[in-house]
Amino acid sequence: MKRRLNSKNPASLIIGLVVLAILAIAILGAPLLAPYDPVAQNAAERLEKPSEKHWLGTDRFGRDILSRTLHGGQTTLLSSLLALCAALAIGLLVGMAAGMFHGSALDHILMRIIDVLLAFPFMVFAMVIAGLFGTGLVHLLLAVVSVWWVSFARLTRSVVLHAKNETSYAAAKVLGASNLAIMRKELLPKAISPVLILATFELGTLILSIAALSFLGLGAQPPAPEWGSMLADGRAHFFQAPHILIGPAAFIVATVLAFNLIGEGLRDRLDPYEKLEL
Amino acid sequence: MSSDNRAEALEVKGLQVAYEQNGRRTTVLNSLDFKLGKGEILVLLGESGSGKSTIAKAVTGMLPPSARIGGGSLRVGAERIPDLGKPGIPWERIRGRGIAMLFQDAQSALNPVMKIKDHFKESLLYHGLASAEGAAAISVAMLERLNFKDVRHILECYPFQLSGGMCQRICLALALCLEPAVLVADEPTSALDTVSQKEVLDLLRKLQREMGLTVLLITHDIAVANAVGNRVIVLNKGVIEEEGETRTVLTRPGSAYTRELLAARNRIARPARGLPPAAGKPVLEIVRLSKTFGGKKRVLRQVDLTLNEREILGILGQSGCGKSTLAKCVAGLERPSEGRILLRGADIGHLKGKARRETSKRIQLVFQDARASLNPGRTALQLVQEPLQYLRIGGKEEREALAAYYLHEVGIADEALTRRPPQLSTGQCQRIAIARALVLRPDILICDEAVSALDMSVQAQILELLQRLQRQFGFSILMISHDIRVLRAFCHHIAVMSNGSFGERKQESGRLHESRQPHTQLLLKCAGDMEDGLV
Amino acid sequence: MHTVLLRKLLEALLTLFFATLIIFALIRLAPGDPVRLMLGHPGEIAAQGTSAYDEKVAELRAELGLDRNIAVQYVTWLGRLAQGDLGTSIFTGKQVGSEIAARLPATVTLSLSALLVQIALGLIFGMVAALRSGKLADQLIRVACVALASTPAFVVGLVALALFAVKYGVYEISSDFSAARLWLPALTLGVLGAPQLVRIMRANLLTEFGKIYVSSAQSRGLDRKRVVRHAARNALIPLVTMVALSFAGLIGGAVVIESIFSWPGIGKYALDSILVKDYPVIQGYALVAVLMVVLIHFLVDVVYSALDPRIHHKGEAGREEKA
Amino acid sequence: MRKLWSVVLLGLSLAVAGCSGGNSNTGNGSPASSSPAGSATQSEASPSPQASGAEPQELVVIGQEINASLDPVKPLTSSYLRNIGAGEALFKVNAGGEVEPSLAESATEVDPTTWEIKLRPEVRFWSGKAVNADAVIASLERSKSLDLQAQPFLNDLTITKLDDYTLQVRTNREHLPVPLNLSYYQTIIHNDEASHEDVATMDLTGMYKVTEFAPKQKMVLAINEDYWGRKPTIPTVVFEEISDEQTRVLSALSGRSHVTLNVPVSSLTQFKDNKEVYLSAAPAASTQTIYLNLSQPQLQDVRVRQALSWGADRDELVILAAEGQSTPVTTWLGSNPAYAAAKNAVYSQFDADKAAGLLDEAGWLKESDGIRYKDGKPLTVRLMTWGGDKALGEALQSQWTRIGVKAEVQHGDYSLIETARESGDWDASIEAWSTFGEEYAVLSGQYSSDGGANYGGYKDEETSRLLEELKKAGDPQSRHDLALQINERVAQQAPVISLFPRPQVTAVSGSLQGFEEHFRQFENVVNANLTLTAQ
Repeated sequence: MKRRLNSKNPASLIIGLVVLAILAIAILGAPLLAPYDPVAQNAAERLEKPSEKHWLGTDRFGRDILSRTLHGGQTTLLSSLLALCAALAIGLLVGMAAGMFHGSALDHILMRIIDVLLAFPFMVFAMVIAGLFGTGLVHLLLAVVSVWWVSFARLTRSVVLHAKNETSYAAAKVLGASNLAIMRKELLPKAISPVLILATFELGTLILSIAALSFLGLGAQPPAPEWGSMLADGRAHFFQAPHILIGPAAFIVATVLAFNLIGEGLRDRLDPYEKLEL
Repeated sequence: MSSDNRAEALEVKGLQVAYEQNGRRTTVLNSLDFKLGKGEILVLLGESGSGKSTIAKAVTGMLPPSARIGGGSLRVGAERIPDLGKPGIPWERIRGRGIAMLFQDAQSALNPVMKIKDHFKESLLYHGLASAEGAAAISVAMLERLNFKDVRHILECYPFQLSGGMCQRICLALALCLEPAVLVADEPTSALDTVSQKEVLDLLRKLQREMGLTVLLITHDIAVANAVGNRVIVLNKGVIEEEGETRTVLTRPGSAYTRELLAARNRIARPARGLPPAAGKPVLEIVRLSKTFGGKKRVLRQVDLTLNEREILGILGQSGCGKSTLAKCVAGLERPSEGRILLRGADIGHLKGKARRETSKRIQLVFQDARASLNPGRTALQLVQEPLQYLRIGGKEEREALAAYYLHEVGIADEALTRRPPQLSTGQCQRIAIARALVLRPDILICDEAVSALDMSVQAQILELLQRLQRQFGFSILMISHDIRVLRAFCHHIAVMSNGSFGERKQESGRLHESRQPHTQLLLKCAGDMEDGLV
Repeated sequence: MHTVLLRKLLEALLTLFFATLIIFALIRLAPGDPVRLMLGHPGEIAAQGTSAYDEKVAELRAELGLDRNIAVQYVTWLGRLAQGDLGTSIFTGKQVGSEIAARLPATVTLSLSALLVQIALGLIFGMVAALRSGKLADQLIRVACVALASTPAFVVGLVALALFAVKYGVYEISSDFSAARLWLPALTLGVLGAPQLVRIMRANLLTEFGKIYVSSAQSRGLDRKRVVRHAARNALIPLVTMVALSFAGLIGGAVVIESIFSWPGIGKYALDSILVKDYPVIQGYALVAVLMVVLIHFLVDVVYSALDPRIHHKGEAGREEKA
Repeated sequence: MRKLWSVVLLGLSLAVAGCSGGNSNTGNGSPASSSPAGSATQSEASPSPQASGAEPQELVVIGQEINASLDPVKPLTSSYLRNIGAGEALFKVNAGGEVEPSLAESATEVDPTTWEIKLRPEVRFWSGKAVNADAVIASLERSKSLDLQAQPFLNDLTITKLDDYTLQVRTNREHLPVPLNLSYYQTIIHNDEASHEDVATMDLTGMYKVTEFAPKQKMVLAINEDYWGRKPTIPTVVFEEISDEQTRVLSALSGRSHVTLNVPVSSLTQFKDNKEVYLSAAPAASTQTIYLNLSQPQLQDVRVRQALSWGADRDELVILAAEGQSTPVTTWLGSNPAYAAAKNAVYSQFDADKAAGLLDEAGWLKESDGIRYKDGKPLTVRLMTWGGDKALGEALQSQWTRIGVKAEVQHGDYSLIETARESGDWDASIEAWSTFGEEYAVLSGQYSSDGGANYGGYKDEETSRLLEELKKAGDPQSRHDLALQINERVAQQAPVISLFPRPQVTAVSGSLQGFEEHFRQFENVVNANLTLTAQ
């Protein structure tokens, strides 16, 4: 049986970047590429199957799904990537703090908060934030970030606990590095890659959660095109016009696949010594 | 395996192996031939990078995926493989019953979640050498044969509960249960301390006598070759420099390379003296220091030790005796449970935060795994400036100048200044680590097994470097090692530690043999036996 | 060993306390007043003149103790909780404890069976992906995992229902909690949750393949199947935490599947009560959810030390490293 | 390894089949069937799961929601008990809209403010207790005091006992339609002495007795053997809640449920080729209405409100938001069958130019960006929607934008609308109230200054004067004309904009005979002459 060491396979990184580039061009170029106005309703052409005129068909208001998917990409990707990075940052910080002061009161409190948030019905959070701050995509992202950082924190903490046993950590300490310096120079580089890979998988779930919460009023308000709410709205016509879902769903899959390939490729590139694969 | 009346147990012809790393292909072995006689222990002696472990992996089909086998034929017992490069070789038939293998890191060569007895049961049952009950009996017999005392208890243990030496002997037993034609052992004893090392090597000779065991032993340590090899092949960069009967090769070497190897080793044997220690002026005093982990494991027991100005003090002990923990406590990496550590009279044992970081200017530590202590992404110049940045000493240019100066002092060539650890040899990494430690002008430099992972020649260079720097900057050195030869040649005094305490006060390194401690005598005897026959 | 247990118990209580405090305050911040929502439900005819309406609201609020300040409400709730009384639902007037007790088995059985499906799929495809890593099978599994992880739960659920209930008529759509109706939601939830475990299993296996004990097993001439088994046993251990996490996720996250398959679990019940701000029910639900997670973490420790002797012997420190 | 591969293939095919099953033939224009894409669920005679040989004994009714408790005074509980045949009121409304006696035998109006109601002596509660005058009065008193929603019907009545089986009802208004008021489900007659918390102790009069109950999940009923009227033939009825729209549709298509309520309009095409299930689509007597907040500055000018009404293309809204399953209505009472004549009064048809003209007249001039401004401020309307009205909101937003209104849709949970109303920070919201019932009660609830549903704060002397007149109006004909006048006045003042009656679709299995369509879907679903034939 060939033992696959961590040898580099650039293929996944390159394919990932290529797919992402295509997506970026399609989405950022939406105003030029989109054949129709994403918001203009046209009752005559309701729920048309994919055809010459409408490559991905039309939705219940007769709007062109391809145009909406392209324009929607901007809102969805921008906002979910933003939310993800915020969650990533908080997760890394908390994870490192908890790992660094392992066993201390701070570590215990943080772990308890993480347990609570893990068990928490996310719906309640979303509801409260919708109520206090109002509906809309920004507030949904607030709700998402306030709960999403937990998985990143858990992972970072375990990476830090591993790193503390390694020589480089001891070396930095002996050389007089402060805790902050150790975090920045030793722990962060090690935690980044596994957390990045986890993030690529969380991206898909994040976009889907926007779809799941739209009935609460969170997420992009109509008529703005956004993948999550397009999926949610497509549900009503699921059997009559399944093509409504194919547009946004395909783009979501492509995006998550691209980030996933990049994540895997990066991990090989970033940390040749990296043994911890997640 | 039907035994073959012919003399050779193993024959390799025209072995050609190269490695391919992102595009670049480097040839390691170029058409190598050698034979291994039945009941013979053949030693493959060479420094790291000589290709010796590539040979071991090639003959057992365990080369990593990045290896490319250019060619070469293998005959072991009745199996004949014309071309090792072609896929579809029936390795499962050859491994175990034909060629068995021992690994360097014995503890991680056993499945961490399986009991020892299950390891035996699995192999024996799979190869049909015994029924379930029979397997237990065979394993007990084999372990007893390998000098294990309470075998019942050992069989019920998990690998992490046993010492490195014990694990290696268990791996040996595991291999022998399958009655292999050849045993390939890749650096089997270099991770063990002298006592366990001697035990394993004696065993190999005893099994050779009693069972006619054939061994291909790979090592970089001349003493090991001398202790156990019938025949020796000296390997250098994939080419056989010399081959012959052990005694002749190691005493009257034919090739220049072998002579160089032996000379490097002898350089360590002769004690080169540093500055005479300034008597009576202690720089570091350890008073009744104890350390227990998790409330149960007592690792240090009321340790007392003094280190004087400009003194090189060696701490000798087997693995697990607590010498590293002592080093960590002094360097501030561990907090002692009881007792005090006085640096020029001031207790630094329980300092915290800023104050503890200040002591970094006074005490520095160099690690065994030099490469792991350096960040792979930074150049040599940047690495040496790290401590200056951490403690905010001097401006940018001043730091660079200081770094360049010390790198030059430790013998790093100018063009290597901008190279990163992955492009540097282990020796160079250790030099950079030392430069980094000295840039703060510490009073004490602790070397925790700083040379034991290096090749013989490199070991000698680093030790000489340390002596020169010690003379030049006048700091004291606390040298921690399991290798009695290195300490005797390098230190003024040696203190011997066993399970957490020093039996007696430190002694002149020259008069160690006068010690009355049985443990010290045992260490001396083991080291001594390895030496006899060598000049 | 018992000091560890004691500490764990204390930690669990602390977590519970944290959770109940947060949920108690949070849901009162959410918009909408449960009493008004219950009474004000747009019925047939809008009552003229709202005086009677306001009296009724005030009367009900007093009856339910909602007019007292939060701290007092919290203390009384805790007091009653101590005697095992979770309070009564504002909407149905029934004991929250009995309502949850009636619905919890449905969710637990669904989550457990879904977990089994997840583990089975995770192991099989994780193993294949690791053994064939880099080859076509590995890439195919990766794309399938990513596609599944990015497909909304309701798509898989509705397609499964349309296929098995309508087209082949082998599945009965009703609101019963019965073994005959368990297999389809469990399979759907299992397939939806599998990608996570496949990814972890593949990564863990590849890490273990790189370890020395695997080569040592190989060097003993064992065949591929046994060598892989050596690696698999070690790769499973970190999987335990992952499985525990996904189980905790299932308890909370199965709402979509429960509503599509009208599975009378606690997820749907919680969602309804959240929409109408039925405070006692939401508090009861959150308490049970956190209790489940704490229980699962405890189980993970037990399973961990059983599976990995190092932790068993080294105690807590060992597990932290392996987390 | 073969075994492993077979398992893998099974797993993969399962996952793939799972994903593509539903939309396998999305290819455009699949030749075989002419129906649109969703034909994958085109079911031939799919065997219904309990195709038991004997006459099916169970009528399965599926609703979007079932009662959360058994006590008739708890909100909405009585409506579910009524439609499943468990509970009855003194009178009932037949499919044609006329009031018929039910528990009561007859009702005569003795003078403008008094009625006499004769009861049926043979009627018994399930517990056997006689349903005499005392019992009926006690039941109505309990409803009046505990059930807020019963009050509009009972507040104007004072009921006294003439003798054991006759009641005298005095009304505080002339010619109040007492039988109509006593036909509402909130006035369901129940034994006030019984505890209605539990299946065993609850006591009603209906043709079916409740045998099993799980709140908001499932209710099972059996024939009430000593029922006073004609006994039903189907032995058991199962009433289940399936809150997911698509699942309800699939349950109807799978043949399991005989009556499926609240079928979503967006799934109608799935039933097109299904021979077993037919649809009964009768728009409900309740109007989807936009309530405007008259305290908002931009909405105080009546011309702006009228422009919003003229600018709404109701035909397009019916197609986009109700899949064509309704007909436009321009005045609020239009959805009540008795007032169908007022369906397109005032705003006869969609007229964007008239809307534009009105807005210009009101000073809101269109600027280059297509939005109308008045002294610098844009004409904004924030439309709050909840539940299933998101599509309606989106369609309106697009239509109003075309006439220059900066329209926004805020879709969310109903509690958000309530909070916004309390704070006054809202422009418009969509709701649907029932238009059927006693004219004065219905209209005053909506448009009198203190009406419960008068969210926008509408105060208009003309409307209040007409309402007072209606209150005192004697004969039905003058009440009808006054109602029309009020309806027209309100449409003209446009505090609300009526759009179309809420679509109401029920799926009924072919194997069920005797199902009566009713314009109030949740009224009597179950009736005595329902029969089930074997599939």
